[in-house]
Amino acid sequence: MSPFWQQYLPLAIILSSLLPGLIIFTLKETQVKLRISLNLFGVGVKLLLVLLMWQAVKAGQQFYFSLPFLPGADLVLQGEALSLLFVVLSSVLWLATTIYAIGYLEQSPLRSRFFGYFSLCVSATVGLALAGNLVTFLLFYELLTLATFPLVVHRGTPESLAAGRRYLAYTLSGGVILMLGVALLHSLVQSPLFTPGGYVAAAISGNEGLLMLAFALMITGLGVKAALLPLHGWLPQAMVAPAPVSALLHAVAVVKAGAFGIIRLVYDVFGVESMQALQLAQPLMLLAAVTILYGSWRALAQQDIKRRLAYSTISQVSYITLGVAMLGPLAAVGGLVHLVHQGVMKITLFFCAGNFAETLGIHKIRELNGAGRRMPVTAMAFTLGALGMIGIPPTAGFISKWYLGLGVAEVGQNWLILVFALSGLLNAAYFLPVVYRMWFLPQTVPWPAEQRLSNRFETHWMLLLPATFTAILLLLMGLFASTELSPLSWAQLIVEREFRHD
Amino acid sequence: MMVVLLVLPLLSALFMLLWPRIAPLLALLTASVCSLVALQLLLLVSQQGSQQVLLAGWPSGLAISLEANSLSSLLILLTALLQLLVGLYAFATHRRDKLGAGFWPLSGMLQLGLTALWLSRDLFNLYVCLELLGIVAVALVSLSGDKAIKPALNYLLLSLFGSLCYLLGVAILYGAYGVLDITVLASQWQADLLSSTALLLMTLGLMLKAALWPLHGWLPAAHAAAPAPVSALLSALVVKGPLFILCLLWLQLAGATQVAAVAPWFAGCGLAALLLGGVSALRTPFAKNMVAYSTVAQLGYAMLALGLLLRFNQPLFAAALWLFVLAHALAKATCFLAVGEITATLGGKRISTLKGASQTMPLAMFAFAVAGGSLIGLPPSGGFLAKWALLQGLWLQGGQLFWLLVIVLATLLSAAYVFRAVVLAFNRADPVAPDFAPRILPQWLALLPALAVWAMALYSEPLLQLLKQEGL
Amino acid sequence: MSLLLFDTILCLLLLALALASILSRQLAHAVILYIAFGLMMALAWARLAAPDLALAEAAIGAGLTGALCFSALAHQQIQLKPDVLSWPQRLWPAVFVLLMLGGVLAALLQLPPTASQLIAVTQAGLGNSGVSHPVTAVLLNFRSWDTLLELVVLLLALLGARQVAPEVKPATSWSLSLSWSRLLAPMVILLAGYLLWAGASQPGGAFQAGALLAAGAVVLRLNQQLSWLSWSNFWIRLLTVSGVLVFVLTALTAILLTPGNTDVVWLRWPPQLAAGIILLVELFATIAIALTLTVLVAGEPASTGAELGCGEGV
Amino acid sequence: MTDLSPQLLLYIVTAGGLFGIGLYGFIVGPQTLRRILALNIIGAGIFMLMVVLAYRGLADDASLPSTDPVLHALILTGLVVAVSATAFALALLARLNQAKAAQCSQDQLRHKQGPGQ
Repeated sequence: MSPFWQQYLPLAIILSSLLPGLIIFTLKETQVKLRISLNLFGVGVKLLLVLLMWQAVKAGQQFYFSLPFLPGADLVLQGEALSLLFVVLSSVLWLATTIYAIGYLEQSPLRSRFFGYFSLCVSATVGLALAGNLVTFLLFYELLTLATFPLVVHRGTPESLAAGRRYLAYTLSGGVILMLGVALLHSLVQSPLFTPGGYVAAAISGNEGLLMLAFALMITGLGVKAALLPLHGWLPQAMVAPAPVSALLHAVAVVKAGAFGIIRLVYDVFGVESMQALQLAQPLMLLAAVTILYGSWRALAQQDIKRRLAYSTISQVSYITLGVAMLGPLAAVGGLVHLVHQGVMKITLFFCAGNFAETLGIHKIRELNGAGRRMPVTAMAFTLGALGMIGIPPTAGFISKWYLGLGVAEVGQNWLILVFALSGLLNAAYFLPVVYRMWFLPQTVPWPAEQRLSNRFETHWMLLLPATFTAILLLLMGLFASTELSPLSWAQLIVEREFRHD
Repeated sequence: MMVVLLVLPLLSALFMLLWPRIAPLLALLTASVCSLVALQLLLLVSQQGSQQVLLAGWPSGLAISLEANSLSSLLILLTALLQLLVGLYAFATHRRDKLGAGFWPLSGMLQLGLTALWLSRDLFNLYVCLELLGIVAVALVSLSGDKAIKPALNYLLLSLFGSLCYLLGVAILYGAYGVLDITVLASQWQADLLSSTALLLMTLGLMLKAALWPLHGWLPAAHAAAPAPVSALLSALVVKGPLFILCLLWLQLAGATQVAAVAPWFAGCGLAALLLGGVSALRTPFAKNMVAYSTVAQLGYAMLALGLLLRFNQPLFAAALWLFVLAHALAKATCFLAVGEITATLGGKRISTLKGASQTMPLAMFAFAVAGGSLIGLPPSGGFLAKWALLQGLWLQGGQLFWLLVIVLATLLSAAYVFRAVVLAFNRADPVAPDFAPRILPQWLALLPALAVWAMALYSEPLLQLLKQEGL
Repeated sequence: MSLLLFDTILCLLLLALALASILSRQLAHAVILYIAFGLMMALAWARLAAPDLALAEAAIGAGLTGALCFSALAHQQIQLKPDVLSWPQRLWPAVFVLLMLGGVLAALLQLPPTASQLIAVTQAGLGNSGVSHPVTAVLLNFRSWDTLLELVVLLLALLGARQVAPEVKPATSWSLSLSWSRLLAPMVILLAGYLLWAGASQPGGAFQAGALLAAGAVVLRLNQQLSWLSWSNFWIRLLTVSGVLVFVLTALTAILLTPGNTDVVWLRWPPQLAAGIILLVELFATIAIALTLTVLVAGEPASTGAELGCGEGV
Repeated sequence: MTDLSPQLLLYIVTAGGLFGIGLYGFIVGPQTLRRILALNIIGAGIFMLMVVLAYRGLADDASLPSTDPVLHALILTGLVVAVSATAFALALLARLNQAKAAQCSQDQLRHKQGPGQ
């Protein structure tokens, strides 16, 4: 592999969705075929490029692309193990979501705009994953906000506009605070490349207060997207967006951007030693634990399917934060792998919720009675996702929770076991009744708004296929966790590299 | 090269007066040639350092001195490019918008006035430039006809008053030192009552002309009443002229004690402009007024940066100051052209006219949003670069938490007014129907400066270096 | 001592006229008082060894501005009732003005009594400037860039004013003034020519000459003469811009004649040609100023039959 | 306190006073024409200050060749600029009055027609 290729591969991965997206903006509504082919072409190219990079990174290579930007902080794209974890996740899920969105939005207006921003959104996510330093990360973090906003307000109804306003208010405030933090850190130590083990250690003495302030500012900024406790308010409201958007927001793009940022911050900016030296881990852990319980508790009370899933997201994303904040290798594996697992599981659940809403008009949980018989495949996928969320073997969710549990034992924070147990119970309490209703309760009232979307399947095949695909994926990730191709082994590879310097 | 940049717009404006028919052609040609020459000048200056000329070869003090440093040449280039762009836009829309034939020679004179101002280093010559700019700006505003007469008259009177205050200051300084050349004056400067009074009078006049808070009252009405291309030129360039002189005075002339006394006031005015201008932009019901109030607010950043620069003498603040000026010029040109295009097509001047504009006029709305991103300061736009320099400076000065908080608030306010319009544009319920088919070319033209301001990331490093060392 | 007394009275008169102009109830009174103020000002300047400026002030400051204000009064169709301002409306500005005035006066008292060193430099340069009158040398050689820009400002004022000019009904001419003005015109032109010529060595020059010419033209114009004097006439346009145009073209030609970097030799008159150049530039400046001022004061020749104003809305 | 001769002092204070009077008139107004006059008075005050400054030294020092020609030139330039600006302002004012008059007569017309309908 030539150095030229190595240099431009990260850029190419971003452009593979950005360019089709920009072209799509210019297309007319009627150019359906061209738009779909462009979309799928972009996805295909991106997957291919990501595969190439994955191969190379596994073999120990690094990718590096830079443009001059600010003094002391170039615009850097870097392909290494951790970024690739997120890139693979978003590319694969982008494939699923694109297909789903094509089916979901068939016949609805303004699709060019939708798919244009959809591609921009994925480009920003991938850019965020590949960002090689904090300034680049900040750039893509803000771009992600801008690209997702039109998707949130896509329906253009008063509720969606209100949700959009709220979303912006939260994320832009978060962005500004993150910018403040990044600027502060930059003024102390510049913004070098993300390095395993962090780069602030040399500057600690004498700057403890400022470093802690920078950390707090950045966590606050990232916490908005990661929906950490007092900053989660936008997320349940953003549910008014179309189902593929919710799926993308929750599973991949936005909340994961926050979680991924926290991972970067803890491991590659501050590093385990500095985190310990500055005693930053404990508050973060506490915050994550409270968010986990709070999200689960609130989910329990929701009657709307998507809102229940939204609160579940708030809870589940904080598992990642918690795993990271524990600062132990095993917990880190748990947190990292949960980034992938939660993404796949949550997207499955949202696809299914979208299917129920589109096909039968179901929005409330009590309307789900007997849905399992009408839509067995969707219900099956939903069940798998729910079981995964609770953490029942052999789903993917079990793997992440298992490692998180091991991590607790390893770092000796035993009170966290209680948190996990309680949260697991709550998870079961808000997911199992849904599953029970679908399969075991008879249908009592007619479906609110049934549509016949397909003669052969229970719903449109483009809606069914992505849900099935991700459901199978989450099962496979659980079953074959020990193989070389699994996210678990990749997470272990990352953690090994992160903690190697110890 | 300076001669070409000065004479060409003037000559072409004269020919436009004689042969009005070829005016648009001549204007575009002139702007293109000037852009090229300005680029050449910038390259020359960045290679050989600043170029100084004592006009007509008379000894220093007697002659008017011109200086093309990197900042001046950058501003000249910006002026020429924006003239070209706005000229193209005006050419594309002048029939529809009934922009009179008067626009072309006036825009040529505007270019002359601005170029002369960026180059001049002579207090009285700057006064003549200021008057030229003021009158040409008012004449341009009054192109709008009856609705613009009142704001134009108000603008003219205040602008004249501002110039007279400046002139009194010049007279006092000449009375005290007997020179007008800024460089010579700087070498003889004494910080006493006389020079302080002169400086304050000049500052008062210039703040009035630059619409710096609290003397900004005339701006929203005048800029909103002008035709779209004129508003773009006024907001992007004309208000920066007096600001430039203000910086020249305080950075080159004023003594240390004077600077120390005035710095907090500048910063405070900047703060007030940012917050109150932002709030006004958020509350006004009219689209162009919102953009105009945003100019008031954004000039607050420049004031704030100037105040901090005077206070801390940190080169990053100089960079921030001029980056704000450059980024705002580009972004505001887009804002006015885009909003002008939308309101002209959708027929209305309230912000509610923008309802559903993301469907009816997606390109113009996109342009507005992109420019808005720079006004907010989102990366990697020019506005972000400026804010970044400001933040870096503040952190390096030991974390000025109060000012940091102000910047956060100002950012959120600007986000609020930009997205107030953008959210409305995404309203799909009952979009405002266009009066006639939207035209593509003007919308693309409106988008161009916004793209340029977002591309500033790509040349930020040389730009920062250039502006940091210059700082005037 | 008697001189000081004269000065004191003059100054008090100036202040009183200015104050009266500001405070008078009727606008027409204010304008008349302002004109009187301008004339007194001219007197004061003559007293301060500035006769050329006094001439200019009388012609431009008092005469032209006054004429302009009167014509504005004539156009003021609505009779504004004399505005009565309440006490606070008068008091607070007065307090503010007094404070500011105090500051400015305190500073002005610090002014040094010695003149600028530039006088000596000017004298030294005079030999190469092409003219013997130092003010003309400053205007058209040492600081000719200012003068060029100033001509542009004048042109711009004309453009702006033309652009917004409302159409007005022509004032009916007065037969006596008509016959007078015919007599006046050649004299005015002669006098203006002299002033222009004198500018090189004595007080006088383009501005005074131009203003005088304009005054003559305005008188003729108010009596329906000179109808060819209109912006739509190409030659009038050409002559009006000629002040700037000839200036620039001459300067460009001078660049060609002088070796060296264009920026450095810009506006540099070759010493042997300077006198001719300055006279040329001044001549056209005079014509342009005269035309500009005429059109500014008298407006376009009225197109007959245009019924405007109140009747329009019916 | 000051080194200026009584004569100069007198004229300088007068110039300052004119500036103040003009300033007051400009702020208080209320008619636009009055504010334009006030601006001209301010301008006259400033030019007078410049004339006095140019005259400095001449009164008691016969060795000086003349008054300061640079200041005189500046004043001439300033005068022309001032009269240009005034002319433009007055033109704007005339247009404003005309528009007002048209508006006013329309309103009156509507008022008259109103009860008849």
